[in-house]
Amino acid sequence: MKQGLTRNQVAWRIARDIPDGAIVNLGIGQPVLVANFLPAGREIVFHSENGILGMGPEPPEDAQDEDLINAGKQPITLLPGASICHHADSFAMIRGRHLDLCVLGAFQVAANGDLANWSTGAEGAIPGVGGAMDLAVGARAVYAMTDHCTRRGEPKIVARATYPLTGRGAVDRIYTDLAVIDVTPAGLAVREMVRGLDFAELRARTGAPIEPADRLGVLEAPEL
Amino acid sequence: MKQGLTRNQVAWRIARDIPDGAIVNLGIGQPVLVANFLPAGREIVFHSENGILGMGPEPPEDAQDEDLINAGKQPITLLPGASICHHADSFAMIRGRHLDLCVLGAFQVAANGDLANWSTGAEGAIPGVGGAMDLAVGARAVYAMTDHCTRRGEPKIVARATYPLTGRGAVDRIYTDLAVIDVTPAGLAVREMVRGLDFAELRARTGAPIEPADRLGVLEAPEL
Amino acid sequence: MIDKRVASVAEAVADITDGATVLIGGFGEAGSPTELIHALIDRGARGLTVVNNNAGNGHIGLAALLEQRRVARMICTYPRSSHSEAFEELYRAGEVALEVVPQGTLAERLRAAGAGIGGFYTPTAVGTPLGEGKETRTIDGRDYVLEYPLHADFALIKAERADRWGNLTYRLAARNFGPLMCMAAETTIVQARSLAELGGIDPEAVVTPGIFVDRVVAVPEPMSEREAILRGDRYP
Amino acid sequence: MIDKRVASVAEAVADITDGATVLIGGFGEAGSPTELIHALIDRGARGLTVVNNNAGNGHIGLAALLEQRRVARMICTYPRSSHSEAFEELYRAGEVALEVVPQGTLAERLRAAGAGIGGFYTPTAVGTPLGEGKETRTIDGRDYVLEYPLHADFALIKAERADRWGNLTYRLAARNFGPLMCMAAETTIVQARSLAELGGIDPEAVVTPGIFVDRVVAVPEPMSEREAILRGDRYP
Repeated sequence: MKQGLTRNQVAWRIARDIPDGAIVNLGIGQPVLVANFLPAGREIVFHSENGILGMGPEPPEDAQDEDLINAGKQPITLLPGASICHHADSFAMIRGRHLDLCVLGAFQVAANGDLANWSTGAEGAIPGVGGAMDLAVGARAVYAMTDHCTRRGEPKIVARATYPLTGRGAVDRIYTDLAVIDVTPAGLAVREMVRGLDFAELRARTGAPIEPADRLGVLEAPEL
Repeated sequence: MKQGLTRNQVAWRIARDIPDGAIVNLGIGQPVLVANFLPAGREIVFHSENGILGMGPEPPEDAQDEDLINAGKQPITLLPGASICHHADSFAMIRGRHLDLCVLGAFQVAANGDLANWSTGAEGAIPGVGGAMDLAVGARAVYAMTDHCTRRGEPKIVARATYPLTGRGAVDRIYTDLAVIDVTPAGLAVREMVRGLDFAELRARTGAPIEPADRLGVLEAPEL
Repeated sequence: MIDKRVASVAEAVADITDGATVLIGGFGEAGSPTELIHALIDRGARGLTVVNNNAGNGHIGLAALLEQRRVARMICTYPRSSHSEAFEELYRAGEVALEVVPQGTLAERLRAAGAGIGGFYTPTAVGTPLGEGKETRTIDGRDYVLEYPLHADFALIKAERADRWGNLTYRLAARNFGPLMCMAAETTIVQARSLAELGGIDPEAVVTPGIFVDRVVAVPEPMSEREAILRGDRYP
Repeated sequence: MIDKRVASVAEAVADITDGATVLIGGFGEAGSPTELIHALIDRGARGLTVVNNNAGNGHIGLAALLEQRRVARMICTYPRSSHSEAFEELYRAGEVALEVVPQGTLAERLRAAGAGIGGFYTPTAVGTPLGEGKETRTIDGRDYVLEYPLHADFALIKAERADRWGNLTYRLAARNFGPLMCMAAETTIVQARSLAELGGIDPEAVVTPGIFVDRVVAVPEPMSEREAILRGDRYP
């Protein structure tokens, strides 16, 4: 039995939590899926580290422009209201706490919000950080989007991160295929959990102490 | 007998030393006169602290524009090739050592190049510094343009500045109505002196030790 | 929907309260948000800390705000000018405090506030009274003083065009401190000569991206400071 | 007369010597000064320190410079990409050193170099391996690391339009690091798709003022990195 949400469904769930008018950066990888599921009627402004505010969707191949790409190096469009700036101004937006929200992938999220998403620290791997550390420290809210466990079943939500950190105490909320979890000063508080899982099972799959939030909802999403 | 140069003549003398292609900031007050005497055939770019590069002369009254003024709040024009930037970029040009030259007025210049030009330190005076401290520390070369002595006959070139400093060791060369003097690690070296003055007289009017440079020229200028 | 347009200058400044720190754009007569300042006078907030390059001219705008005794403290680079008698009188009477900051340092402190920089080392003012008491450091043989970001509650800015996302352009030398102050304030309030449709400003021509702007109000024919001073205008 | 135009890319890079630090603009396929890099390969300088957001793609431009063993050290934010095998091979073979810098810190270090800032405190990388060994400081309750300016000998930049004073515009997201690198290098060399008459660029539209530019060379039809990679192009 497939118990958890698909990545598209997690993206859909995150999209529901982005308020109208928010300025948002979607990290490279899974987080970019969030843009596909924005609820109708909300005007969301997407920021891309390479100097773009007001990024629109990928254009058809015959309308692509090499000078118009996002931080993931993918072709994009500009929406009416978009603006272009240089990298120092773009990261001023990030570091200066002007972004409402950033959604980042994660290797590990620790109980205190520590985020590891740039390096496994593996011997011989080629390091590369891009803008992740700036986003982790700068966005007003950081949502981590991640599978609850690795393919080998190891928890990605951990008591202490063992991978090299991207940012200390960076994450405000974690969205996984199994649950939505707030990082609070008192610890990890589960706001939503998928149907068919009991809290003990969720605990077993989580590498850090978790408690249900005051109101524990159901994490669900339409077929996507 | 009028012995020294007029302010216009000093401005003319300074203008002769500005090479073709130089990017120059002229401080508020006497230094702005320099722009009136540029030798023909030299293309000089004038910078103004309030975000203007490529400043042109004052326009006729009926062509003045309140949004086009210089750091002295006077109406200006833009030359072909001019650009507009904000204050942080404008002072990046200054502080980052991109200006070739700045000409500043002076209350005092000390033998070590210390410049005092923003405050007499008088009780009750209202302080105001503008961009003078940035220019003093940032321009690749700083020329001081000043009367050799105050109206009361006190030397403005001094062993140690007694007025509050604008910048330490800022001045590279001093142009007065009587002499052109280089500030060197070995002390003040007089490059040019007006006719009709002997070196002992110049010494008497100067509050710091001076020596003639290897070649002591005549400071002279046409009637202006 | 994102719509930062507000209907009036009064509405635009309605939440500026006593004791606020307010950045006011402009350099000389270029870029002064005079109508927003007058709305602030009408609003009545007192005990303000005001940041501007200068300290007002004549008896309108910032000078009028000062004359109405609303400003407890001025942070500026050069308070004196040919028409700065309003500030000068108050200063001599001890009714307004003054902090003088070198112009490039003021610009950089505003940018640092907007860019999330905790502090920076500048060579400006080293060895001068304005560098006194500041932490100093020698880096690669050059001396620097440590300066801190200058955050503010509000910014009042004059722009040329604006759209409903808050994207701005400025006219000529009226740009000056505008882009920096927009970044540095918690709430940035802009008067623009004209409002553009969304998409009506070329993305490459936007000088201040809307992310730095909170409210936009149209003031199609802003007062000329020069003419107001010549006429001897007073506000209110 | 000021005339920063040079006749060829070869002439533009003729004084780049062994061991130089070279900033190379561009982010992904947008803004790479590929023709200038190829001229640098022809020029023959070795032992270079190169700063770029990435570390080259395919076998042209920066990737080709790497493959020709001209680069001793890369400073970048993200060396890996779908076509970064040139760098990866050299790195694994120990033939090129790598310094990884967070992207915002790289941008800010370049700006600091251009703006005469001696150092700055950034919250980015605090508590991470990239913050290790750096001086830290708590300011107003937030932790920061001290970062220093990143000066360079040369910058190679791709612009859209340029005039003989060196004023530049950029096209869309090809702007990226260009304006910062122009400020940070001792000598800034620009390839522009077109040259404008002096006065042909609106003063308000200039993105990089000519003061930050030393040489301009026209490259009217710059190579498309994407197409070159699809074709499997190699340089030389």
